[in-house]
Amino acid sequence: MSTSMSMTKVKVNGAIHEVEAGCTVARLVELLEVSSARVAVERNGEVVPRRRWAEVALDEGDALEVVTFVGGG
Amino acid sequence: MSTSMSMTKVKVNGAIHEVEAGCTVARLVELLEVSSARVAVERNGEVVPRRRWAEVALDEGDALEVVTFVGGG
Amino acid sequence: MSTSMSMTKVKVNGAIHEVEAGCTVARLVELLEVSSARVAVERNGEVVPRRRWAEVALDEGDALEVVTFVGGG
Amino acid sequence: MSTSMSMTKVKVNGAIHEVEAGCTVARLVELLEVSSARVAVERNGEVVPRRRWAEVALDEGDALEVVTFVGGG
Amino acid sequence: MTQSDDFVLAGKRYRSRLIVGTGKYRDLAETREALSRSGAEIVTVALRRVELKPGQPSLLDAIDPQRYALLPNTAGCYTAQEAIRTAHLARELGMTDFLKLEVIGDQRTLFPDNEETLAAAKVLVKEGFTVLPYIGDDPVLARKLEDVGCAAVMPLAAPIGSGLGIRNPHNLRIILETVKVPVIVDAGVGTASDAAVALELGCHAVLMNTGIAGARDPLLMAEAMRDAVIAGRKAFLAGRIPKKLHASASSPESGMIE
Amino acid sequence: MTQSDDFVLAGKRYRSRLIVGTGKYRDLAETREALSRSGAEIVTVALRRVELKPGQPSLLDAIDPQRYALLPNTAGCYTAQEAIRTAHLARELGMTDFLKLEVIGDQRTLFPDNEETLAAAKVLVKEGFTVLPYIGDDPVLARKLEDVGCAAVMPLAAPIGSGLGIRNPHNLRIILETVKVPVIVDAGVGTASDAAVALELGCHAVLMNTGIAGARDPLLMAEAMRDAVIAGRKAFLAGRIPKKLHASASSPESGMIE
Amino acid sequence: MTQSDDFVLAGKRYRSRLIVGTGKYRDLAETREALSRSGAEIVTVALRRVELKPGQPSLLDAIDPQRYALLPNTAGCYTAQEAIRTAHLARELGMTDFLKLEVIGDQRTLFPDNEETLAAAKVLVKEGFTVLPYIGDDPVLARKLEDVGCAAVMPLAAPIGSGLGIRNPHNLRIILETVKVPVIVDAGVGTASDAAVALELGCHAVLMNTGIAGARDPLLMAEAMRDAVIAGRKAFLAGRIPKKLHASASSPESGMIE
Amino acid sequence: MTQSDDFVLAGKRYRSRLIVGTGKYRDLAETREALSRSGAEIVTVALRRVELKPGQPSLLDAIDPQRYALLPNTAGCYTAQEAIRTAHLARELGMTDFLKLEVIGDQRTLFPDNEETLAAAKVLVKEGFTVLPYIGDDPVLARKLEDVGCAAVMPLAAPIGSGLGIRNPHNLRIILETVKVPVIVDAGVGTASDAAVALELGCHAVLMNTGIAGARDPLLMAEAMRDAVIAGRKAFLAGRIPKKLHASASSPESGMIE
Repeated sequence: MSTSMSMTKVKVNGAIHEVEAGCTVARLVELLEVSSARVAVERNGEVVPRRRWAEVALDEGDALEVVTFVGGG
Repeated sequence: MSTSMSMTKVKVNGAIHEVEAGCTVARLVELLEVSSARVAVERNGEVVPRRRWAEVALDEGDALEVVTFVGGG
Repeated sequence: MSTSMSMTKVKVNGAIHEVEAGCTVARLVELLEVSSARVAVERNGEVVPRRRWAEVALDEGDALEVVTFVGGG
Repeated sequence: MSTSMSMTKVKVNGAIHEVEAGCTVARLVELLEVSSARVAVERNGEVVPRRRWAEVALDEGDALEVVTFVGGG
Repeated sequence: MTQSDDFVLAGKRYRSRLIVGTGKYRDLAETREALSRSGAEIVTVALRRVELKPGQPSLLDAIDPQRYALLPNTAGCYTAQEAIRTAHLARELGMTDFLKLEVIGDQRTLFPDNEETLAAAKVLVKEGFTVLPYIGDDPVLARKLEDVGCAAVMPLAAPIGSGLGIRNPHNLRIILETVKVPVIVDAGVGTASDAAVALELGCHAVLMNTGIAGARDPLLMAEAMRDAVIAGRKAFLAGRIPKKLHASASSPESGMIE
Repeated sequence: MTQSDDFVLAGKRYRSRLIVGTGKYRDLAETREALSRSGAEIVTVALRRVELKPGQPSLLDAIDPQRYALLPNTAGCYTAQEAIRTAHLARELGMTDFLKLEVIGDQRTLFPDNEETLAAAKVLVKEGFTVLPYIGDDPVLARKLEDVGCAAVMPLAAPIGSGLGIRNPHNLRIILETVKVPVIVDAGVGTASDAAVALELGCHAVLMNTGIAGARDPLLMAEAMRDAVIAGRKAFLAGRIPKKLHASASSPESGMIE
Repeated sequence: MTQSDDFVLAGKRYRSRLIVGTGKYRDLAETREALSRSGAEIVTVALRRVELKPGQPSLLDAIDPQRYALLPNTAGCYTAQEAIRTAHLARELGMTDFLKLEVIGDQRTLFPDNEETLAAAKVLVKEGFTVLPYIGDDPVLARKLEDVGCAAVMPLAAPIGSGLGIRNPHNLRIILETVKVPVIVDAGVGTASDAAVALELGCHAVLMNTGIAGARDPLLMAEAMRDAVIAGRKAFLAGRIPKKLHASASSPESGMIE
Repeated sequence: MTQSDDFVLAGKRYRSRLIVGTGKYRDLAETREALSRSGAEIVTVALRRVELKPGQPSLLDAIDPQRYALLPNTAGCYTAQEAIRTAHLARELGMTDFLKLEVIGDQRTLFPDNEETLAAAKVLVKEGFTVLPYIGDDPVLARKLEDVGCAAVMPLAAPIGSGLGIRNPHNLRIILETVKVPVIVDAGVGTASDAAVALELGCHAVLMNTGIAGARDPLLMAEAMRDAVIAGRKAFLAGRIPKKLHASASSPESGMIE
């Protein structure tokens, strides 16, 4: 995720990331190199359903949570 | 509390009583022959403070609760 | 166990029985119609081992206990 | 309790003591400087009653226990 | 135990850590005597419709207001609203801001409705009441009630009148670690040792009614409870010995005769 | 509680049902004060070799013989024979026939050797001792000890000095149903409520030492135990309410405002 | 026990009455094996931020979705709002409406905030979740949660991870009498007998994590818990003998030799 | 749990740690089936006068000698002498040296006469019996019985047939620390969790009769007890988590969404 003129700053799991302008959720998940089948994504407090990942583009300042299941009781 | 033309019907502790028109709370307590120092009176869901008993007149259909302390845990 | 001149009185499990004189333990067990493999016999407070049943003759007044296993905890 | 020709060796509470020959229990208790009213004495496994202290003389090799009450539960 | 071991509740000091109810006694004479023997300084009362027959004896004849602080309860209320209404009448009647807030959630067990209790407590504290809420043994709720300004929390030891004693000392301990206001065990005490246990855990006081009034000899039980509360408090302050699986001799292990 | 609720032991009457030991205190002053605050009338003492140094303070300075009955023990004895020998010395020393018979069977737990205890009891009763045996909570043994003439039986609540409290109230109850002599709980009481429980079960008295002497503040704990024993006894006599799973209202269920 | 003794939850039938957590195991292999030995068919999982490092092992590799139903929890949430947000993500991720609703009220004890839990339950049930709330052992709250449509209630036996076992069986019994939905004991089970006790009381299932994962040998403990839950359930169905103070001979009392 | 976790008694190895009695069943068919479901390998039997009526069914028809080791008891004996006489007959009858030595001291509670039991044990061990004595939970007696050569000790958990469960786990623990022979809990188990607790304490086996035979559904209870004993043993071997007053999270405390 190199910086350039047409970059968008978003927060992913609390840390700032820069992605190219127009980056979708689907693309973000790909860039994060996480197992896409095993994460869910929330954008600004709302779940982004998996079927809409390809169409939802990120905006400057978006707060994203990318979560998965871990061991718990 | 005999019935007459100028009587007012009120409910006292769930039972209908007829009192003369213009009867005050103070007068009602007297008529009930309960120890006035040991009761509190609620009229239509609001406490009638003792100092106002003499000035509050009952209206037709008033619901009064006349309560006292009893043994309890 | 009919009574006759040559009878011997013994106590079996607390009740008086008459057996012919010379009756052995083996014969007694047979007369009692109990399963000989499943009883043990005590004579006057001493166990009579099964292998000696055929040779031990009862004496007048002998106290015999004929016991078996029953349900218990 | 200095040593001399006419001394008798006794064991008191597990330790050897030498007393003059003819020493009585009463004299021993005095020598031990313990409160005589607050001890009991056993000689060779038998209690020496207080009233006999003055008459019981110690023999060579006697085992004496001089005991008192202490705190206990 | 010095004089400073008073029980401080809403800024007032009390010598006794036993609060007693006034219900279920045979008559007023027994009530009066039981209160006296219990040593209590705070007594609970319920509020009910006056009986419309002249010459009824009054509970208040049995309770010397110089000797006892009245603690009206809202027993029998099932909603915050009913409890608040009852509280208003009690204040008018008792000339006291003291209130045992009790909002019942289940008729059979008389367990509190903790949600309604909290809602009522918020209102009543704002109205100036000294609110002592009867609650389940829930540390989180206890903290919320403290936060809204209750003067104490009163977790139940067991169902009202059940006599089961301290069912869950662990929760009481956690409540004691959680709040700074006094913790008063309310309901469930069956016998003297139950009361002592509550104080030994560190609870600040005990409230009971049936445990005394329902005993075969209520007057003697009132004394027993008084003594037990004192004993439990002293034991708490005295610092009990730790529990050990094995033994520790109380008589000296040396100096045995041989 | 009328004056007739004395504790009767071997034909003598006592007001107090608390018997205390004299071991493990910091010094004689503390011993004296703890005894006083406990209200005890019977105190146990151990018998040991006198220290052969002049000027030793004596336990007996701390115990007013007019006020306390001495109950010598045979602590530390592991056989009937040792216990009998100790008993003889104790009688000579204490001018008393009272004896707490204690024959230990295991050094680590200080559990009694019940067999040796019974053997010693037989001899000592014949010799005129008033024998109070420290035993396990064994109803059959208790009856045998009663049969041979012991003046009471003293089952342990828990190991000596363990502070574990009444480990097995069922066995104590069965012992109480089994013997007619007094049942004195001996050993294991850790705090005030434990003592109260013993009396509430119907036990006639409690004997303790470490529970008081080992507390952070022994003098205050002595008071706590005194009060707890009184409370437990009163609760026993007063007849506690039965235990119920569900609730029973203490305030009237009728007369609610509507 | 016939085939009809299935555990029915939200309309589905399960053979096992043991629900297990997946936290605190040494590694995924141990997790997988422990789940297998426990016999569980429902397993809880937590939802957390994914670690942004490639190649992380995933819990889901250890859990065969054909074999286990996932029960996501909202552990770590302190408000209704947080829990609802977590629930939404969990549903998206797990393709399941199952939810263990957990709203914590106190960080040190992990006791639930019952008020927030109820608020969250109302919303989530409306949104179509199958809500299984973790709660205190409060019968009134349990009924409210049933009333708003929760599929079960899950009272704690003792604090999460404490291993204290069933602290208050009385309250569990009252909850069982109060609600018709399944009662699942959640949290506090320390060893096999604790799990058995829960089922013997009539609880429908048990949920645990630390009791297994924290044992010295988690795999063996998983088996122990599986067996204990089965044993407890059978004992409940078999109808235990009543408790009696006295004895009842198991061998015949007649026919003795003389 | 490896194959080496056999229960070793008097040099023989058993897979099952549950020993069951054969009394109180409805009929022999029920006896046979209950034994089978319990998984027991050792079963107790009593010895009584044979009924002098031909065609009586025999208990031995219900017990396959290839599958079960017979453990004759001396139930109903009140003296060492009676027990020894019964033992002789049992040996003759059962072709076994196994003996559950039971000398009763009290008819109502069926508590053992520990003194007579010890006297009988001394004789019977010398005569070659494998003596398993039923005793009170007395560690000192247990050690004496081990010393005279008993193959195990069998302390009662509670009175025979009472179903009260493990009344005094402390004493069992101390017995376990005191002797090297197996400790078998005998009598008093009421339900599955009681059996599990015995094994979790470290006891080597459990003997029961009424707990199964007296249940509403004895066959199902036999299974419950089998499973509970296995569960308790595994939990003992697995090493349970320690008890803590406070909580310990089972889900991760980091990685929360924000």
